[in-house]
Amino acid sequence: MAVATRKTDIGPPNYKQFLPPIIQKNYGKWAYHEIPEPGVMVHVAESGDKLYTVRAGTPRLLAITTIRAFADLADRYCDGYIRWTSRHNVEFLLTDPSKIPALKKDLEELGFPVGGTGNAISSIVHTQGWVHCHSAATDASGVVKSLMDELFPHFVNMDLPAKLRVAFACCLNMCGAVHCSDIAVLGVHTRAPTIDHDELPKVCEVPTLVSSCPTGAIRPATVDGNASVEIEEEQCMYCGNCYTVCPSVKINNAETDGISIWVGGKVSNARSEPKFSKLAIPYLPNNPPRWPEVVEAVVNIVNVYAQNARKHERLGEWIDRIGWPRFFELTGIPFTKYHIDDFKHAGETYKRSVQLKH
Amino acid sequence: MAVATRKTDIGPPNYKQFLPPIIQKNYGKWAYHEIPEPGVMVHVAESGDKLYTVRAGTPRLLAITTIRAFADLADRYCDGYIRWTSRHNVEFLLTDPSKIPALKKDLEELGFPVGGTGNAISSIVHTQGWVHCHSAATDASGVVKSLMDELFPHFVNMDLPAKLRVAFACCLNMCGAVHCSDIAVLGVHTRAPTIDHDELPKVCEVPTLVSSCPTGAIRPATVDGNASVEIEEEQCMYCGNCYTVCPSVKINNAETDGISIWVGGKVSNARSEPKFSKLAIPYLPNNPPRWPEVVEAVVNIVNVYAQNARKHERLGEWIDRIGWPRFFELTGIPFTKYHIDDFKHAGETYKRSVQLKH
Amino acid sequence: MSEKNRATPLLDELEKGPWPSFVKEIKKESERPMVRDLLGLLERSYEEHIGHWKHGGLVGVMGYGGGVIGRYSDLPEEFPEIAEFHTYRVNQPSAWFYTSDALRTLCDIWDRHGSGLTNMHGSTGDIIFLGSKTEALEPCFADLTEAGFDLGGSGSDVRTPSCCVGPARCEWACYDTLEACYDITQTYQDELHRPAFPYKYKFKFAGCPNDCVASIARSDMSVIGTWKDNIQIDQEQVREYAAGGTDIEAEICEMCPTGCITWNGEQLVIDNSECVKCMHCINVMPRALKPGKERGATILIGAKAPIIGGALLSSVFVPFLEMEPPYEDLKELAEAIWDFWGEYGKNRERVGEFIQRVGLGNFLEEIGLDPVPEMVAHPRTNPYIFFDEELEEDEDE
Amino acid sequence: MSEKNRATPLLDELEKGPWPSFVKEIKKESERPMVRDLLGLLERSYEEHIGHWKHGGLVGVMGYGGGVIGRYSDLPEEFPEIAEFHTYRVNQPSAWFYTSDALRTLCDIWDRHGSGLTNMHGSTGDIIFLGSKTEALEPCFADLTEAGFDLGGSGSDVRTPSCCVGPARCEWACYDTLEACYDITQTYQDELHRPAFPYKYKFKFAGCPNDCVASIARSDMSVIGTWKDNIQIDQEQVREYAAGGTDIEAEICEMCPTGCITWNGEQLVIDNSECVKCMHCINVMPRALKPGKERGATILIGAKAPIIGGALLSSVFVPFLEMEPPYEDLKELAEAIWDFWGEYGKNRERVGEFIQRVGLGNFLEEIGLDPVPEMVAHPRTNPYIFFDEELEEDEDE
Ligand code: SRM
Ligand code: SRM
Ligand code: SRM
Ligand code: SRM
Ligand code: SF4
Ligand code: SF4
Ligand code: SF4
Ligand code: SF4
Ligand code: SF4
Ligand code: SF4
Ligand code: SF4
Ligand code: SF4
Repeated sequence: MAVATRKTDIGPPNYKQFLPPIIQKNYGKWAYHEIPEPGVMVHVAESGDKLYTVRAGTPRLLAITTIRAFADLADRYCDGYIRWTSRHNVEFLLTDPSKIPALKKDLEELGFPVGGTGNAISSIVHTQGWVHCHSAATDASGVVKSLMDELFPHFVNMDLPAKLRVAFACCLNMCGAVHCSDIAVLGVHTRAPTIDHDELPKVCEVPTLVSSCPTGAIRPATVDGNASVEIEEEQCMYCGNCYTVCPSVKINNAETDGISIWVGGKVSNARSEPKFSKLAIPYLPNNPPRWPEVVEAVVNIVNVYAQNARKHERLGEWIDRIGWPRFFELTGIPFTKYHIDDFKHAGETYKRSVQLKH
Repeated sequence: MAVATRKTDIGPPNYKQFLPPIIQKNYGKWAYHEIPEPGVMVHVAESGDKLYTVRAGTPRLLAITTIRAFADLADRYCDGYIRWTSRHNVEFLLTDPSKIPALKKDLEELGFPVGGTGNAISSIVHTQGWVHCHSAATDASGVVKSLMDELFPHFVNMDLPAKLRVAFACCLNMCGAVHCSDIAVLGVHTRAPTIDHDELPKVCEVPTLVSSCPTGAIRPATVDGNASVEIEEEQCMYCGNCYTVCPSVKINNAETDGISIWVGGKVSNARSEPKFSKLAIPYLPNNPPRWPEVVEAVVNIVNVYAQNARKHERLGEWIDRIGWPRFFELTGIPFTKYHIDDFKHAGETYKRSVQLKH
Repeated sequence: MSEKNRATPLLDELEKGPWPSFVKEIKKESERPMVRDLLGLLERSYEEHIGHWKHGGLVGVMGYGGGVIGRYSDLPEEFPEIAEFHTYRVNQPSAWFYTSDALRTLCDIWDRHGSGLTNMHGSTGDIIFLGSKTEALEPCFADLTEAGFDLGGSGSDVRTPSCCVGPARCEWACYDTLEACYDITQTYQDELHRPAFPYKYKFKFAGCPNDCVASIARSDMSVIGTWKDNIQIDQEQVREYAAGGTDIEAEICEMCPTGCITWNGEQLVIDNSECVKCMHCINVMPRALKPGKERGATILIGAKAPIIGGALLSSVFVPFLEMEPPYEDLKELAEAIWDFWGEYGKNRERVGEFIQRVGLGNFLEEIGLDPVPEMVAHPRTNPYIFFDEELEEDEDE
Repeated sequence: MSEKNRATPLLDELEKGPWPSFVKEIKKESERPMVRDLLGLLERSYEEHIGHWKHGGLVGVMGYGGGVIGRYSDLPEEFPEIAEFHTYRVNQPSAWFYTSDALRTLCDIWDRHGSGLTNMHGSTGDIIFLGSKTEALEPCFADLTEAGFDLGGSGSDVRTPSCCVGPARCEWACYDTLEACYDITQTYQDELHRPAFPYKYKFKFAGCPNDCVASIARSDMSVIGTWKDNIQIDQEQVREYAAGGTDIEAEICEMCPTGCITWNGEQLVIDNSECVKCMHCINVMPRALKPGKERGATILIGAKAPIIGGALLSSVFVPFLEMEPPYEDLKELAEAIWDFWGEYGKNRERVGEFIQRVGLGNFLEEIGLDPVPEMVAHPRTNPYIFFDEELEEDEDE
């Protein structure tokens, strides 16, 4: 095999070469779209041309075997044109609607469900978890799989009041848009790290470690004659930054790591302004392989929302209308002191009016 | 004259002895009220009894001569029963409506206008100013008098979209509810204090002085051999706390003290939740005896509001509806960097959506 | 100085115009040398654009720590009569009701001992006697208390409580504001007169959510009337408002913050489960609508002016409390707060700031109040939760 | 380890159920020893409830500072094949369009050099090649670049920009998101590959306020399409929606955030001067309504996840900017920001946090942008204004 010529700073390939001819022709000249059935969209151009999109869910973690199979399907149905969405669904771009049923069948046989459009639950944006990340308080793919198995009907149907975006992140870094999702599932460490004082002096630099802590909880200390550190537990909020710079400071904890649930965030500017997700459940245990407590909690929230919200009302908009007291009442989730903000701008979240429902 | 017997901790006299018989009878049993004309209210009891109130504006600073005159009027028209309101208007409590015209005439002859009810501008809640307070950046009574002379038609009529509460405070301590008023007029110091280094060591304690500064801008320093202090001007936000504990640190400044204007606050829970006032004009000069720039600015805001707001819409509610960009446009007030918050929770005030009118 | 007629051309400008003039008021008492000096000093401020007062040291009456504000002129030579010019804060009767006799008694006392100038009233609610020499403080106090009046608060104590006119004249009062204000004032005479707190603590009592004493903006403990059950509707009267020109759809239905009112031209229907007791509909149609019958108050804590951390509005502590004498629940709450804040509050730290520093969740735990969602506008958005050791057990219950 | 078939009973549970299984995906590549070790390690995590990875030291390709995330197992003896298990971030084409050929090229390269496992795509938008040994990094990079692909960002650099499908398939795109994303990516290749900033800097391009790339939540510079003129209405189509069952009053008029739409059963009237371009009405009736014709974008700055000061959404910097190649205004703004933040930003301080620290007003002054009221939700409420020396002059203009 010839040695490849190494180049730098060439950037990604120009997208234009990947656009199907119908898109090249109608670029920027689309008139409207419709969603004839779940997972299938038709975009109609001003020219009258029609582009059909078939969207399928994926676990995001894809084997090249699967990607090659997708490539084959693209060749078979869409002259090789394919794309992914911002929520890692795969989309096949067709011009001939008669091919849609066969494509759907092939996809479903391969194990990839068609859906995720309109007022559905689309794929869960998520992160690495135990598959690849060092700070993960839980696994990502396993929780997502467990959730989507139960939420599946909402992926292949469009029966919710509005779009419902679920996101997952395995630690407070929140890779993704967990902080602005209708329902966010977030791995949390709940205890200060433990320190391996024997190993630490050998593998870490104390000053770097001390300065890695955002709350100043880490102080140099001599332990058994070795230069090590100690952690002021009262000051630690379990962010794991210290573990990132020093593997001897262990944030991961099999007993106490777990999962929190957040609700009511959104990103779009439609109707209401973008919103952060707010804490619904501070802690649920890590219970692989199926995380039943987490799945049950999320399904419950989805169901209560689905039964109570008005058409077009996102989860956070529904809660804003009914008020948080009623959200807790309807879902049966207990309200605790953990729900009350005590961080920097905490005072801004207190209820400063008597507009209450009694 | 006999020497009075000194008592302590007796508290105020019991209010019951001051309630007119019609109130004692119908206490807690009022059915409804009406405002037949500006400054006159009738409260109808479930029993059918009618209590008439005539409200008159005062400058709040009252000579005992005036109070005695009010007492005489009370005797003449209301069996001696009289009260003040939470905005220092005086109220005469009548049972016989036929006496109202005469009372009004007497009041107006004494120089006290009847009004302040309903959708009016009531008296300006205000503070001490140069009449009595050491931290005042401007006078209180003079500014209020200058304003009310111009806003007068809105006191004696009820021609505004809603109540419009104007408040005044002479320094950042904001004695009153300036921070939650439709229009707030606030005296501001705009420079760090100057220090009388000769006098300071004689009259002040340096440690007390240093610890009085909320921003830590004051540090001990030796000046010309004397133990004094220096002020880090970049850290000072002109609160005047230091002057309160040490008269040698002079916050008052004839050249640079002035007045700022704030708008859109409210206290009631009606329709919208209570709101803080927001900065409209950061600085206007101190221009006694009539403060024409301040009067003009306030009258302009009142006029623009009166012309544009919907019925029942408080000033802040109107702005919330039209948006701040349009408020600045309609009033012609320039928007500057001073309007952008840079204090503790500043980030919470940035516009974090694309919901904009273009 | 103190000559009879120092010219005050700038102040004289402020005798003109339709609004009653404070300059005229001051001049009404200008037979007193003290008041002539005040006019002189004030004219000077108008000329120079600067105040001429200094903050006082400790002045007051024996046995009390509060009630008098010491004030000194910085031009004592020129204006000797007001070298000392303190104010008395005299505790007003509930809702500022007086008889002409009571007023005359007050005037007579102030005539004997001070400047003859007052503020009716100070922003906290007191009767302000404006301008007294140090030597006059004690005799004036003796006269006042003999006449049945006492001083209000100042310094780090309970401040003079105040209340709206409430049931005395208002059809919307959801509890007896005058009685509650009086009872609390009497119960806490010691706390009011002898500063022992980290900072001031203000009570204000408003009979309904209109909050006519601005309690939510200006008091550490805001007691605001409200109700639990349905708004009382007189449909006949609603129709009369409609007939009389009220645009019920635009003025009522569309302005209801929760949109829970409908009107079909005949009947006004309120979905009371959605109503947030804002008062708007009731305010617009007082003859037709009334608060419900199951009445009480919402207790909120922590309002203050901006110094130093920024202004605060009070926030909900008890969503609904019945307000019957002797107001035991309210007093228990106040005292629990004082205990904790008294011990851990910093000097000059208002309770609203203290709560933010220690965290509302922790604060509630310390004073023994259960967290409820009504206390927050929304739950936290940041993930910085400090978990207790016993977390898992908590969740298991 | 690395034996062919270590039992994975816990993971096997996750092969069941209707949703596609990541375990099945991993197993598809399990002829590779690396992947067998991954399965083993992951099963171990499932047994023990704990992860087994450590953060990497500096690994990467020559001349680049970003694009590779170093990762090491903490059980290297047991799972030697994944003792090193780095990820490549390969810069995706705009809007994730591919041809089957391009996909096969990528698969072939990853087949040769790594685990055969990918993420399509990472949360920032990259093609993620998941699991590579250190020795494979350089040859893989050579293959990738020869095939026309390059690495994306990591560390304190410009991160891989991404964009919504925009004009390629969406009728609402107010500017060309794909071209803007491509142009910016190409212009800033150096900034993308060689970390020189205080921290990461992300660009995201959304064609309209629906923001289908979550740019307002996840990018330091959010470019969100919008328009200035009137929403285009096809009344005929509105009537068809109404006939087809859309409740225009409830679903459109009442849900418009500014209430600026009226419908009389025949005509839909929008008061465009009040419209805040939220997209709702257009979203509900795509055949009837369209954004206006005078199109551009709002530029917002500063979104980020919560570490450390709490999450931020981007905030408005330029209310309306025309978005035509070569995007000079946008680049000028980005570069002015980088200059100031680059000089004064602290290590690991995102630009959104930096702005809050120095104050938005000061920040604007430094980068030479005039303050406009669109930048704030509301003006300040606190009185702590730091006045410049030249205040009076300012006010006089
Ligand atoms: C394909 C994709 C863009 C891309 O470049 O990949 C896309 C495509 C479309 N979006 Fe989106 N959106 C896509 C992610 C998003 C996101 C980002 C996200 O989810 O992380 C958002 C913001 C979500 C949020 O607010 O939290 C988003 C908020 C919207 C909205 C606003 C929904 C709302 O009412 O708040 C619309 C309008 C609508 O659907 O009515 C919309 C509408 C659309 C339309 C109808 C636009 C069009 O005319 O083509 C497209 C089909 C929507 C559908 O799936 O029903 N799209 N859309 C993304 C598909 C993700 C997926 O696979 O599920
Ligand atoms: C007398 C007084 C209470 C007292 O104990 O002294 C009082 C008395 C009444 N208030 Fe008030 N309010 C009084 C201060 C206030 C305040 C406090 C303040 O201004 O500092 C507020 C809060 C203002 C704010 O939100 O910033 C206040 C907010 C209201 C409201 C709500 C207005 C709104 O729409 O936001 C109403 C309802 C209404 O008028 O429709 C109201 C209604 C009333 C009614 C109609 C109640 C009644 O049925 O008797 C009384 C006559 C109102 C009028 O003047 O038109 N009262 N009212 C106070 C008179 C002040 C004055 O002399 O002008
Ligand atoms: C007299 C009065 C203003 C008036 O003209 O009505 C007043 C006057 C002073 N206030 Fe006040 N405050 C007065 C009501 C208020 C109010 C309104 C209220 O109580 O409803 C507030 C806002 C609410 C609050 O408590 O936050 C208020 C917030 C302040 C503050 C800021 C406190 C804070 O926590 O932010 C200070 C500064 C301080 O305490 O050092 C202050 C300090 C002062 C001092 C004692 C100045 C000082 O530092 O020595 C003033 C004495 C002036 C003088 O020459 O007599 N005054 N002060 C009011 C008391 C009269 C009365 O007893 O009825
Ligand atoms: C791979 C990816 C998650 C994924 O599975 O998709 C990821 C993975 C990591 N992120 Fe992230 N982030 C990824 C997108 C994001 C996003 C979303 C985005 O870019 O749209 C965010 C939130 C937006 C933002 O930038 O704030 C994000 C916020 C963070 C943060 C918090 C930054 C902050 O300012 O709050 C960290 C912590 C840090 O930088 O040290 C972080 C750090 C990390 C590190 C490098 C952990 C570390 O400290 O070493 C993770 C490496 C995991 C691994 O094993 O490979 N990651 N990270 C995403 C990048 C893939 C790609 O290039 O396409
Ligand atoms: S969220 Fe945390 S644990 Fe998960 S991939 Fe990002 S940095 Fe790693
Ligand atoms: S987990 Fe975070 S807060 Fe705790 S010690 Fe480590 S760096 Fe500090
Ligand atoms: S506002 Fe300031 S200057 Fe005015 S009375 Fe209060 S403390 Fe004194
Ligand atoms: S005015 Fe306030 S901030 Fe300035 S030095 Fe004095 S105490 Fe400090
Ligand atoms: S607060 Fe309510 S009860 Fe009290 S006077 Fe005002 S309207 Fe009446
Ligand atoms: S009180 Fe307010 S919330 Fe309740 S029905 Fe009336 S207007 Fe609506
Ligand atoms: S952001 Fe707007 S333009 Fe882009 S895909 Fe979504 S709806 Fe279309
Ligand atoms: S885009 Fe939004 S704000 Fe504008 S008219 Fe439509 S719904 Fe109303």
